[in-house]
Amino acid sequence: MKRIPVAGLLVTAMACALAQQKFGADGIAEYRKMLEDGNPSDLFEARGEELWKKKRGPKNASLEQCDLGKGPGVVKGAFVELPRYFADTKKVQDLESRLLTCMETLQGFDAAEIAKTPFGVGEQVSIEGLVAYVSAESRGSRFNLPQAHADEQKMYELGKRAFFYRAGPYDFSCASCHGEAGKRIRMQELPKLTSDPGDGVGFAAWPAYRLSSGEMWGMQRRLNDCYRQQRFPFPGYGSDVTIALGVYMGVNAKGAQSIAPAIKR
Amino acid sequence: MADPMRIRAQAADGKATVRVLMSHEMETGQRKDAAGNTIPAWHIQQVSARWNGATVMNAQWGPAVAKNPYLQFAVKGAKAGDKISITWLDNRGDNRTDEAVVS
Amino acid sequence: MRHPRLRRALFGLFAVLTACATPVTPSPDYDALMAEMMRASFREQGIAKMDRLMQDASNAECSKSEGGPLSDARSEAIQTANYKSVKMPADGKFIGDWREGERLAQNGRGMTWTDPSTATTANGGGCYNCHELSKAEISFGNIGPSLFNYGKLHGVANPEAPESLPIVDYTWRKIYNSKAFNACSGMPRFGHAGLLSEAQLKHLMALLLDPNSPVNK
Amino acid sequence: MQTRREILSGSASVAAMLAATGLLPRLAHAQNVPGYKASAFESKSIADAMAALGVAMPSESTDIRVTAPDIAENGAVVPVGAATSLAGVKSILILVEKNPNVLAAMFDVSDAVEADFSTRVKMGQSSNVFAVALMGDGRSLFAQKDVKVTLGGCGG
Repeated sequence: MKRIPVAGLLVTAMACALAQQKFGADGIAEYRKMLEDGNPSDLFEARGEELWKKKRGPKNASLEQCDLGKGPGVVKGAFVELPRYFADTKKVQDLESRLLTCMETLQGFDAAEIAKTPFGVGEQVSIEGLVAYVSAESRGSRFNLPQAHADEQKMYELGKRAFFYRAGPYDFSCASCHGEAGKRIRMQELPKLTSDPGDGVGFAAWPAYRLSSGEMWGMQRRLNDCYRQQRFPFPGYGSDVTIALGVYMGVNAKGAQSIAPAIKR
Repeated sequence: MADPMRIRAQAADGKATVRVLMSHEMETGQRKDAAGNTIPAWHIQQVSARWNGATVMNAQWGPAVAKNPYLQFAVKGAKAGDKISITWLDNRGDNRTDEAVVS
Repeated sequence: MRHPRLRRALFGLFAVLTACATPVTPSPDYDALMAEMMRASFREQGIAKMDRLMQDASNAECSKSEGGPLSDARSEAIQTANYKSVKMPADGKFIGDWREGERLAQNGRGMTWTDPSTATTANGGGCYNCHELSKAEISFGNIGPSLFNYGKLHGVANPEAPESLPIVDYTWRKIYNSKAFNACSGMPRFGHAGLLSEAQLKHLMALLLDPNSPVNK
Repeated sequence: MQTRREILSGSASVAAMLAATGLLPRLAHAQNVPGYKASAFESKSIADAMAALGVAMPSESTDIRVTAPDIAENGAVVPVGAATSLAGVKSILILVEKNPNVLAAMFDVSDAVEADFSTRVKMGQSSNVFAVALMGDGRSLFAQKDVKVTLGGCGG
C-alpha cells in the first residue's frame, strides 16, 4: 500500500485507464446496463396512476372513464393501438391528444390551453405522469395500430410524406437521421423508422425518462425536439403532422414489443 | 409536498437489497435561468434508513447527486416481512418518509 | 403486346371502365392535403420562421423520391444549379486555422428555435455529429463518411501549393454546397444556406487539409 | 373582477408580508439540515474535503472497490458504486475530482448494513471518481476510476 500525493492521482489513473478502458459502443452499452435497474420512470408511473384516479379539474372528476380506444376505463393494451381513429372527436388521436380530450370532457380542463402550455409547466407536468402510467399498462405488449378506418390510412400516407419532407436551413427531414439502419449521431444510435426497428427500439421505446433533463418525454415532446433539431418551425402540440408521424411510425412498428416508459440519454 | 419514493427491498443470501428512487430536483446552485440569474441550490442533504424502526444508515449528500436520486444498499440479516423505511431531508426544509416491506 | 402506345391506350380505357363500374371513391389528393397539413401544423417560433417549410428543387424532388435516386437528368440539373451557386473566397485563400475548425466541428449548435440569432457567429459546423475527424474525439457519428486523414489520403502535403488546388477546390465547393455533387446529399449547404461565414469555412478547410491538423495525424 | 395575475401578485405580497413578520411556516430560502457537513461538501479539492472532515489524506488500496462506467453517455447521470469488505468501516465517500465541489455523497455505515453503496452522480466533465473508506482506526483508503463523459446527441 503506497501513499500518493493528490497531484499524482490523475497520472496513475490515466495510465490505468488507457490500458483498460472500453471505448465506443461497448462502453456506452455498459453505461446503459448500469442504469437499467432503477429507471426513474417508476416515479412518473406512480404519479400518473394517482392523477388518473384522482378527482381533479373544474368538474372534479377522475379520468377513470376515459376511452383510450378500447372502451371507457380500459387502460391495459390501449397504448400499443395508438394513434387511432375516435368516432366521438372524428379524429385520429395519439395518446397525448386523446388525454387532452378526456381532460376536457371529463374533468373540464381547457384542452387548447394545455396544448399551448410549454413542456414541463402546469398541466403538461400532469401529462408527463399520465403518459408514463398509460404506456406502462401496455409494457411488453406488441404494437398493433388499427388501419381499417379511411382516416387512419390517410394519416399513414401523410405521415410518410411528412417523414421524407426535407426543408429548412439544414435540408433535413426525419429520414435524414432515421432512414437507414446502423447510423449514429455522435454515439447515439438512430433507429430506422421506415420499417419495424425491433422490440423496444424507436417508436416502441417512447415515452421515456430523459436523463439529460430528468423529465418524462411522451411522443409529442420527442417529435417537438426532433423538429427543433431539424431546424424547422414549431409543430403545434397534437397537431396533425405529429399525429400523422405517430401513425406512420406506429404502423411500421407493428409487432414490436413496447418497453415504455423507457430510459434514454 | 414531494412525491412518494419507490422502494424495493428483496431478501436473498441473508441480506435485503434495498433500491430507492426519490423524486427530487437536486438543483446544483451552479445553473443560471434564462434571465441569467443563478438558480439556487435545492437538494437532498440527508438520507437515513430504518430497519424495523432502528436506524441502520445515515447519509449526507451534496448537489452532485443526480436528479431523481437512486440509492442502493444492503441490510444484513433483514428477511422477508421486515420493514425498511427511508427518510430524506432537503435544504428547503422539505422531507419525506416512505416504507417498504422486504419481499 | 408489342406496341407500347396501344398498350397505354388500352390500359387507359380499362382504367376508365373500372372506374365507371365500381362506386367512385376518389383517392385523396395527398399533395393538397400534405400542403395544408404542414401549413396548419407549424407556427413560427423565435428565429425559426414559417418560410423554412418552403422547398427548393433539391428538397422538393428528394422528398418525393423518399430516399431513392432521382433521374439522371434531374440529378444533373439540380447539381449544376447548386454548383453555380458556390462563391469562392474573395481573396483566393482557402485555408484558415485548424484549431478554430476543430471548435466548429465540435459545435453542433445553431439555427434552432432556441438559438437567439441566425448570425453565422452563433453557428457551429456540427461535423462530429455525422463524421469521424480526429482520433482524439471518440464520440462521432457515421451518417457521413469518415474524414480521418482526409488531407493525407488525398496526398495534400501543402494545401497552399498549386498541385493541391483540385482537391482544395472540390472540398471548398462540397462544404459550401454539398448538392453541387450529389443532388440529394444529406449534408447541409453550409455556405449556400448562410450557415457559416467565409472565414469559418476556411477554418473547416484547414481542419481537413492542413497537415498539422489532428485530422491528418 | 380580479384577474389571475392580480390574485397572484396579491398573494405574493401577502407572502412577503408574512415572511417579513416571520410568520411563514417554512423558510423559502435554503437552510442546511442540522449536522450537515457543509464545509466538506463545499470543498474544491480532495485535500480540502479531507481536511474539512478532519481525516488523513487517503492511501490507495485494493480492498476498496469503485464501480463506474468507462464512458458516461450523459454526465447528468453517472452510476457510481463504492464498497469494501474490510471490517471496521465508519464511512464511505464518493468524490468526483473535477466537479466544482468534489464531495458528492457520504454514507455512515452501521453494523447492520454492508459497506456497499450505489448511487448516481452528475459529472461536469471527464474526471476521476474516487471511493474513499474512512476506517474506525483512523486510516482512510481509496480506489479510483477514470470516467469519460461523452458529448451526445446533436449538441443542439
